[in-house]
Amino acid sequence: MQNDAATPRVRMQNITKSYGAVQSLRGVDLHVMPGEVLGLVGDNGAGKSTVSKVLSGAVIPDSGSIEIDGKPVQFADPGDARAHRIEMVYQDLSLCNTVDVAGNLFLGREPMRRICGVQVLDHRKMHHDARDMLNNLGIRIPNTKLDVENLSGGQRQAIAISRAVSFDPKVLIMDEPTAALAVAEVEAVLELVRTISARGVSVILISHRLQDLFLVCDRISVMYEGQNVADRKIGETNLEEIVDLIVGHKFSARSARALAED
Amino acid sequence: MQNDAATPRVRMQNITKSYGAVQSLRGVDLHVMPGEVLGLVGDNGAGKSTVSKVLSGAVIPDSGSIEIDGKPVQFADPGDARAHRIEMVYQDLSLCNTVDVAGNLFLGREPMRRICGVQVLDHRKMHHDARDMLNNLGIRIPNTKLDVENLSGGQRQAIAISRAVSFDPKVLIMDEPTAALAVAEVEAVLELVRTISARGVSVILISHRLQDLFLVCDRISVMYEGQNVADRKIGETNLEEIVDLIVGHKFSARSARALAED
Amino acid sequence: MELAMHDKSKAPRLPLRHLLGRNAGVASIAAFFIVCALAFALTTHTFLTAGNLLNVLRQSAPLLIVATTMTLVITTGGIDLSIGSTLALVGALSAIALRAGVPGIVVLVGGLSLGALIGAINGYFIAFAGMPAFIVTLGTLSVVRGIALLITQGFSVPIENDGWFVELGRGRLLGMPTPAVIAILTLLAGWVTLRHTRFGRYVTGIGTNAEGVRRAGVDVRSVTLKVYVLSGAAAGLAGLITTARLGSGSSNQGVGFELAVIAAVVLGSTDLFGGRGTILGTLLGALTIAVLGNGLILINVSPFYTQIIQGAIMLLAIWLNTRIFSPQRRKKG
Amino acid sequence: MELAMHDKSKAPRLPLRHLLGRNAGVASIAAFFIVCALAFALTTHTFLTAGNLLNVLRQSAPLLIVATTMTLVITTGGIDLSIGSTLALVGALSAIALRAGVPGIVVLVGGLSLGALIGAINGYFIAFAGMPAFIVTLGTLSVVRGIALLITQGFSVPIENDGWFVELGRGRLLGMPTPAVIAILTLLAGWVTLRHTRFGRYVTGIGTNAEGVRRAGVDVRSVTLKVYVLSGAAAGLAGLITTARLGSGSSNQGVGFELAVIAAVVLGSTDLFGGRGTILGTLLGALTIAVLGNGLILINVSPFYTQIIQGAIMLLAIWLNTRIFSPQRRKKG
Amino acid sequence: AGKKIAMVQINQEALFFTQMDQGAQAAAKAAGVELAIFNSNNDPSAQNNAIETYIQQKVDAILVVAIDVNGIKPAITEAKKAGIPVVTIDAIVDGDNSVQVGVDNKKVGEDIGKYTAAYIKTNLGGKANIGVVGALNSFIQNVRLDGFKAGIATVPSAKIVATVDGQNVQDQAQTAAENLISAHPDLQIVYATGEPALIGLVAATSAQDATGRVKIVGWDLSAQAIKGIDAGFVTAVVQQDPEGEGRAAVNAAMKLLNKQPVEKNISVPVTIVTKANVGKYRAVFK
Ligand SMILES: Nc1ncnc2c1ncn2[C@@H]1O[C@H](COP(=O)(O)OP(=O)(O)OP(=O)(O)O)[C@@H](O)[C@H]1O
Ligand SMILES: Nc1ncnc2c1ncn2[C@@H]1O[C@H](COP(=O)(O)OP(=O)(O)OP(=O)(O)O)[C@@H](O)[C@H]1O
Ligand SMILES: [Mg+2]
Ligand SMILES: [Mg+2]
Repeated sequence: MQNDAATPRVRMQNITKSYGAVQSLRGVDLHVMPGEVLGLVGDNGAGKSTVSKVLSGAVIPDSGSIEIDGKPVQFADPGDARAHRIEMVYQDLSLCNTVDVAGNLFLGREPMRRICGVQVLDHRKMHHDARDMLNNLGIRIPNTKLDVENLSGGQRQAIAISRAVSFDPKVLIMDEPTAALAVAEVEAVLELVRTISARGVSVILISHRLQDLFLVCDRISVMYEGQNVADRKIGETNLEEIVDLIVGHKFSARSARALAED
Repeated sequence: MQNDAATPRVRMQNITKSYGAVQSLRGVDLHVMPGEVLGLVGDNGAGKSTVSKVLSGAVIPDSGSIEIDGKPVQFADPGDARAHRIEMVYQDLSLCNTVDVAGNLFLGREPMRRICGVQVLDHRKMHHDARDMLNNLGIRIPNTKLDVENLSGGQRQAIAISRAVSFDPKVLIMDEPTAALAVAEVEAVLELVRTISARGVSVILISHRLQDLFLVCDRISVMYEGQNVADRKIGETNLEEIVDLIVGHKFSARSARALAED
Repeated sequence: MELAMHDKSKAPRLPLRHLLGRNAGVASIAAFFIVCALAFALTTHTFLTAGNLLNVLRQSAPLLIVATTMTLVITTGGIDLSIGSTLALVGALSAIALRAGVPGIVVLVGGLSLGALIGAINGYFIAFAGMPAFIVTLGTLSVVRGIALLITQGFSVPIENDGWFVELGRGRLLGMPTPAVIAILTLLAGWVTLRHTRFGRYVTGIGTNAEGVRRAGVDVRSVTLKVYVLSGAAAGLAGLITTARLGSGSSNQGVGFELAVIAAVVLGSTDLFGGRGTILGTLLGALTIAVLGNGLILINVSPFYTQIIQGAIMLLAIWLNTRIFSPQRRKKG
Repeated sequence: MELAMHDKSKAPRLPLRHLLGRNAGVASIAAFFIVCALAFALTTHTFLTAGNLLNVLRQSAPLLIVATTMTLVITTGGIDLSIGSTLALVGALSAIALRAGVPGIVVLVGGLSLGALIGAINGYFIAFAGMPAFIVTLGTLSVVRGIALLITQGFSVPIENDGWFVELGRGRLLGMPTPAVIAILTLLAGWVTLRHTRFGRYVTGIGTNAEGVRRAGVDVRSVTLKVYVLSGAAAGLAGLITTARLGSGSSNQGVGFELAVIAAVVLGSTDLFGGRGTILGTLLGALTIAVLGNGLILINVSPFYTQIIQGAIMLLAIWLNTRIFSPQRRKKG
Repeated sequence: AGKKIAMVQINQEALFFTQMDQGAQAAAKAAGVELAIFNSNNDPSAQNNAIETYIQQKVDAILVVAIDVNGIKPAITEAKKAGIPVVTIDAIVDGDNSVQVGVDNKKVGEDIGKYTAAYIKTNLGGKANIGVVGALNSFIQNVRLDGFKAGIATVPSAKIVATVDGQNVQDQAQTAAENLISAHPDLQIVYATGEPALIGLVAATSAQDATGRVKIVGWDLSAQAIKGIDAGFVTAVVQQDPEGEGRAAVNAAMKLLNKQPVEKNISVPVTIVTKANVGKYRAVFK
C-alpha cells in the first residue's frame, strides 16, 4: 500500500500507548484512503478502541505520528480532531443521559437563532431535524424530547451513529456500531456506510461481525495484542483467514469457521 | 406448547410494564422448559431487556404472573430471583467499576474464611477461582486484581457472563451476551450455552445475531412492540421467517435476507 | 451514583406524576411554597402586607443571586462552598474602599472582579488541575475568610449612609427593592443561560457525562471554569448588596451562607449529582427558605424551636418531592 | 461524574505512579504528612516531645473516630453533615445524665444508641426514602443541634471530675491517652470492615454502581442504612469523649466538625464520588489536619493567618495528590 | 391587646446570652408585655432581616444585641422611622437607638487588663508571658482583647507572646488552648475573651497539668470557671450581669413606651470575680 500513488486520508504510524503496566498499543500503523472502508478487527482487548480513540483525539498516544491528507497533525483533544472533520461512534456511545434525544444528536453543534440580539438555541429546528436524522436509520424513537437515559440499547446506539454521520465527516470511525442493533437497523447502517464511502468519506469500521465487514469493507486490518498483524484487501482474503489471524492460533474457532464454510 | 405434559421451568403470563407514557410491555407470555434454550428476538425497543429484567427481579411488572416449576412467585428485588437460582447477564453488564475483576465475579457470593472467629473475605480463593472462571471463556485478562473500569468492552462482557454461569443457575438469562465479543469468545459462549443446557439449565438468550441463535436454540420467541408475536421451534422455521417476524414488515431487511439465502 | 434499589414501580403510581413528567420536582416545590405561604397568611396579619413581602424579597436577594449560579455549578456535578467567604471578603473590602473614598462604580466593578477572580481560582483547580470541587472550595472557604479576617482584623467597617452605592442595598427601582430587581434579572439571565444557550447545554452535559461532552469537541475545562467564575462573581455581587444594605462590611458576614444556598437549590429539585438543573425550582426553593425564616418570626416561634422546625420542614419538602411527586429522582440518591 | 477532560497522558508520567498504582493517593498524603511533621520537628523543640505528640493524639481522637465511619459513608457515594450536631447532642445529654446520677456505663451505651438512632433516621431517609444524603443530613444537622439547644437551654453542663467516665477523655491506657486507644481500635475495625468483609465490599460497590450491587442480590438499602447508623454511633462516641475531655457538655460543641472530618477523609484520598475509600489514607489525612493545627500554634503563627495557611496547605496537599501522584484520580473530578 | 416587645439575640449557645434572655423574659412578665426572642445564630444579615420583619409586624419596641455594631444601624434607623424605639444591649451601637444598655467592653477589657497588670506587679515581679485564647469571629471579643492590651500596657515587661483562636466553640478552644500551653512552657498568664474560650481554657489547663504554672483571667463565669477559682489557677473573671442587662433593657423599653424619661446610657455594673467574692455566684452556676 505504501507505494500507492494517492496520499492516504489518514496515516497513523507507530502509535504506542500504555496505561500503567498495561501496554495497550505497541506500535500500530494504520492508513485509510479517501472513500475507502477499512474493517478493523481483533480479539477482545487487542487495542482497537484505543487506537481509534487516538485518531478521534480522545486519547493522546505516548508516541507515534498521525497524518491527515499527508499533513502531520497533533490532537490535544477531540475538538481538534473534529475540526479536521473526523467523527467517531464510541463503543460506549458517549451520550449525555440527562439530555434529550435531539440535544444529544446536536451536542457541540447546536443550531442557534437570534432573539433580540441574543444567540439562543433553536429548539424547534433541533427537534425537527432530529426526527429526520433518526428516520434515515429506520429507528423508532417515540419522542425526540425524551432523555436518552432510559432508551433501549439499540435506540441509544442509533443516536450515537446518527450524530456521527450527520455532520459531513471526512473520516468516520465506528467502534462496533451495530453491536446492539436489530437486523433491519444493522442493514441500514451498512447501507449508510456504503453511501457515505461512495461520497468519498473514509470509514473505519470496527466490528466482531465479520460477515458484515465482508459486505461493506474494501480492506481489513487485523490487530493482535496491541499491534496490527495483517492487512488484507477484501478480494484477496476470506472469512476463514481473518478468523485465524484474529485468534492468533489461540484455538480454533469452530462456529466462525462453520459459518465461513456455509 | 401449552398442552405439553411437563411443567415449564419458567412461565410468565400477561406481563405488562409502563414507564410514564411509554408502554414497554403490553402483555408478554413466555415459558421455558428445563434444559431448553429459548432465543428471544425483536426489534430495538421491542421490550426484550425489560421482560428479562422482570424475570430477574430487577424490574417489578405492573401486572402479570410468574411461575417457577409450576409455583407462582413474586420477586420484590433481584435477591429473590437469585434465591430461585435465576441468574442474568445484563445488557449494561452491571459491573462495579472500582471493584476488581475477582470481586465483580463473586459479588454477592464472596467466599469467606474465619480468622480469630471473624468472618473475612477469602481473597486468595477469590483470585484463584476467578482465573479458572475466566479461562473457561478463553478471555485474556492480565490480572484479576485490576479494577474492571478500564477493561475493554469484550473483557467486561466476559466477566459478566462468567459471573452469571458460575453459580449453578437453574435459569440463565443472557441479554446480548456476545455483542462485544470477538469470534473465538462468541464461540466459547455458545459452547457454554450448549453445555449448561445439557445439564438441565434453562437458558433465555437474547441476541441480534440470528445465526448464532440457530446454532444453539431449541425455540425462538419473537417480540414486537411490547408483545410476543410468534413462537417457533427451531426445526420449524428459518432465518428468513424470523427476520420477517422481527421487522414486522416494516421494510425488507436485505442483508439479513441475503445471509439467509447463503 | 448512589442508591437505586426500591423499584420505582412500587411507589403509588399517581397519574399526576405522568402528567408532570420531568417538571415534577418544580411542581412539588411550588406546591410546598404555596402551602407555606398560605399557612403564614392565615396565621398572621403581617405576612401578606406589601411591606413584609417586599422585605422578604429584599432580604432574599443575595440568596437568590448566588443560588442562580449555584444551580449552574451543581448542574455540572460540582459544588461551591466558598461563596459565603467570598461574600464576606468582597463586602469587607468594598466597605474599606468606600471609606477610603474610592468611587462607587469602581468599588462595584472591583467587587465583581474580585469575586470572579476567586471563582477563577476555584475553577482552575477544579477544571484544569482536576481536583474535587468540594475540597477545593472548602479550602478557598477557609483561605478567603481568613483573608477577610486579616484585613478587617475582626472588626466591622462602617460606610457612609449617602451615595448611590447604598441604594444597591436599600433603594427602590420601579417600586421594587433594588436588590430584588437585581436578583430577578440574575435569575432571568440564569434561566436563559441554562435552557437556551450552548453554554447551558454543556453545563448540563458535563454534569451527566463530562467525557462525552469533551468527545463532542466541547472545551469542557473552560466551560467548567466559567461556571465557577460566575459563581464567584455572583457571591461578590451578593457581598456588595449585603454591605450596602447593612451599611458596613465585616468578615462575619455570610457564615453558613453556602449551606442555605445549596439547600435552596436542592429544594428546587436540581440534582446534587449533576445533569439536571432548574432555575425556576431554585427561585421557588430560595423563596421557600426566605418565607419560612420570615414567617417563623411573625408567628413568634420560640427561638429554641426555630432550627428544629426549619430543618424538619426542609426534610419534609424533599421527602414530598422524592416520595410523591417524582419517584424518578430517587434513582440518583 | 464531573470533569474528565485533560487526558491523563498529558501529565508527566512518573514511573513512581506506576509502582504505586492504586495506592498513589495514600502514598501522597503519607509523604505530605511526613513533610509537615518534619518541618515542625525542625522548627520547634516542643513538637517532638512525647507530651505534645500524646496531646495531638488525644485531641484528634474524635476526628479519627468519626472520619473512619465517614470514610464508609463517602465510599457509598453519600455524605453525613449531621455528625457535629450529633456530637453536641450526645455530649450535652450525657453531661445532663451524669449529673442526674445515671451510671457511666448506662450513659455510654445510651450515648452510642442515641447516635446510632440519629444515624438510622438519616439512613432511613437516604436508603429507603431515596433522598439525597447531602440534604437529609443538612436537615438533621439543623434539627439535632436545635434539640441540643432546646435541652440545654444554652447552658453548658459541667460534670464531676472523678469517676471512670471522665477517664474516657482524659485517662491513659497502656501509656496511651484513652481516646487515642479508642480511636486506633475504631480505625482498625474500620479497616477490617472496608477491606475484608462483605459489608465493606458492598459499601464500595454501592458507591460505584448501586443498581449493579442490587442486581447481585445484595440488600443495598440495609447496607446503606447500616453505614449511616455506624456514622451516627461514631459521632455519639466522639461526643462522649469530648464531654469527658472538656468536663462539660454543651450544644456548642462540634460546630463545623463535619467539614474537618470530610476534609480529613478527602485528604486521605477517598473519592468523594464514591467507590474508592481507604482507612489508612483517612488516618493520615486526619493526623495531617491535627498536626497542622498543633504545629501552627507551636511555631506561633498569628491566628489571623492560621485559617489562611490551613486552607492553603489543604489545597496544596490535594493538588499534589491529584497532579503528581495519581492523575487517575482526576477522572472523577 | 397588650404591648409586644421583640428581642434580637446573637445566639443561644453561650450562657451569657441565655441569661440575658431570661432576665428580659422575667422583666417582661413582670411588666405584663409579650416578649418575642429571635436567635440570629451569629449572622449579621439575619439580625437585620429580623428587625425589618418586626417593624412590619409593628411591635412596640425592639431590643437588639448587635453582632455587627455598624451593620445594625440601618435597621435601627428604619425602626426609628417607623416610630419603634430600639434599645441596644451589650455591644455599643452609636446610632438611632434610643437607649444603650450594657457594658463598655473596651473599658472593662482595660479594667481586667489593669487588674492583671497589678497582679503581675505584685506576684510575678512585673514580668510575665501572656497567652490569649480569643474568638476572632466575635467583634465584642476582639474589643475585649484590645482593651486588655491597653490595660496591661502599664507593665512594660508583660507581653503577649501568643494568641490562638478558639472560634467561640468550646472544644476548639480547648484544643487551641492545649496547644498554646504546650507550645509555651514559660506562659504565666492566659486570657480568655469569652465564655467558650474560658471553659475550653480551664479544661485545657487541667488536662495539661498546668494548673500549677498558669494563671487564668477571662470573661464570663461558668461552673467550670468557679471550680478553677476554687482550685486557685483561675485568678479573675469578669462577670457581667447579663440577666441584669436583659431586665434593664426591657424596663427601659417599657419606660419609653410609657413616655417616661430614660437615661440614654444605662450602665449595668460588672464585677471582677476572684476568690474573695466568688461565693455569691455559686448558686447561679451549679
Ligand atoms: N484507560 C485505560 N486504563 C487502563 N487500561 C486500559 C485503558 N483503556 C484500555 N485499556 C486496556 O488496553 C487494552 C486494549 O483495550 P481496547 O479497549 O482498545 O481493546 P479492544 O480491542 O477495543 O477490545 P474489545 O473488542 O473488547 O472492545 C485492554 O487490555 C484494556 O484493558
Ligand atoms: N427505565 C425506563 N424508563 C423509561 N422508558 C424505558 C425504561 N426502560 C425501557 N424503556 C423503554 O421501553 C422500551 C423497551 O426497552 P427495552 O430495553 O426492553 O428494549 P429491547 O428490546 O431490549 O431493545 P434493544 O434490542 O435495543 O436492547 C423502549 O422504548 C425504552 O425506551
Ligand atoms: Mg473496543
Ligand atoms: Mg435490550
